[in-house]
Amino acid sequence: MNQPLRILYFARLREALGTASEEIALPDGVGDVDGLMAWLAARGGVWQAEFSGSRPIRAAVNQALVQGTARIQGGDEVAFFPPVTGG
Amino acid sequence: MNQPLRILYFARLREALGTASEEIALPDGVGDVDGLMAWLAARGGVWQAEFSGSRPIRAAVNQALVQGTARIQGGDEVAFFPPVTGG
Amino acid sequence: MVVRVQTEDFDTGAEIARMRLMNPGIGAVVAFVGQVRDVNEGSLVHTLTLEHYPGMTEKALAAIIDRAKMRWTIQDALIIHRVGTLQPLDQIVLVVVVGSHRSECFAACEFIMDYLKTEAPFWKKETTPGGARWVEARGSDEAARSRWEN
Amino acid sequence: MVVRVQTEDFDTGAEIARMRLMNPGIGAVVAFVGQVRDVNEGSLVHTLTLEHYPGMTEKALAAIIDRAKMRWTIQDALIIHRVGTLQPLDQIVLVVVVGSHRSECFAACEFIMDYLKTEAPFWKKETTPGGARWVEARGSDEAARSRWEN
Repeated sequence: MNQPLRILYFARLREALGTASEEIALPDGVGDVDGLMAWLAARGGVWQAEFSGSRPIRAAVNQALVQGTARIQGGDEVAFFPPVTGG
Repeated sequence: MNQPLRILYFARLREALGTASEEIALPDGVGDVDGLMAWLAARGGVWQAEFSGSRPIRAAVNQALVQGTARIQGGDEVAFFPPVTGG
Repeated sequence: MVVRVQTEDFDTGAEIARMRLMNPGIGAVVAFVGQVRDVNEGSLVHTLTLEHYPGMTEKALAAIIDRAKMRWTIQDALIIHRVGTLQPLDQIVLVVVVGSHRSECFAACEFIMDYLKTEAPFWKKETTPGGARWVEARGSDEAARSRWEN
Repeated sequence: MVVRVQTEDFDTGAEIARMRLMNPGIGAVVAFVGQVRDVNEGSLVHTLTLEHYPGMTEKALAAIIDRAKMRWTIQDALIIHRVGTLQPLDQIVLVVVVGSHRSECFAACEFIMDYLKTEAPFWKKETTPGGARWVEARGSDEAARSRWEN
């Protein structure tokens, strides 16, 4: 089961990262959303700025809002975005 | 100031009394809504049935909802009606 | 503020649009529409006839809006209420409240309806297969209004 | 239940009429319309662009209606939300709730808006004379939603 992880970025986060989506292999040792955020922050630069916890970020796994402790695995669609502002 | 009292009846009450409105001289000794209702009940028959207190009645003086203790005088417009059911 | 009591139908979409476009600084519009049900208390309804107290009814509706405006931060409000003989699925009443804060608009619109139901002089008579009957006031409407008296 | 996310405008009057006429046994319709303000946080607004998360947004809106239906006795609910670039006074969102009890319709409609504002993935970016800026989430929306968690 080496399916890739699909990661989506929205709104201000998408603009800051310059990326709307990417597909990666599930990194070794990453089992939940918090782990993936730490792994993304380790890329440094804007990734560090956005994912180090200083700015509020929401996460969804397979299109459902989740907490940082939510498990992730290959094949999942994980999305990161700022707090929502619809309506 | 011998202006007449104008009395209006609405809805079920109008139908029961067979009267939509009347003008009368302010009866001797009648100074408030409760007094007028007692005077109307004393007419007997349907008047007694409607104004003796067994059925709920609301009153307005000069187009404002009032309690039975509201004062009335010649020239006033007094209305009696069942609890309202609009909307 | 607009208060209208009329026999003619009204255009809900046009009234809502007019209220919001007249107030370009606000973001929230809450509307209530009441319609004639096809069945009431177990009986088919053929017609519903609404009677009112000309003069007092309009004053009562304006006073209810005034009270809502004193209590909540809203921009404007409208009430249109029909009288005369209606059919099932006809519109009876429209209340529209516009403002900057949706929670205040929701509260004011519900407040207006609760007071309209218990203080505005309208009376309903319906015809059913069993004949004509005056609609009785409901204790639940009185209870809804009394919630606001704190 | 109807949930639509679309770039086109919507006809509020027609949507309200369809919801009430499809439900002849109900008497109450509560609607919320959100519009683009001409001024937001002190700046003139030239345009407002709404982004969403296709797929998740629709699911989130449907889940919010499901939750409202479990909590209140309502007959049906509709949400239409626009995305793309809007102008001041454009309609953004429409929520319509129909039911037999107006207090339940008011509560359900407000509940849907409070959850939509805090859980449905939409994001607003506005252009003003000072440039483009992402609209920040407001604590008041979070507070409005948390009222329902009792």
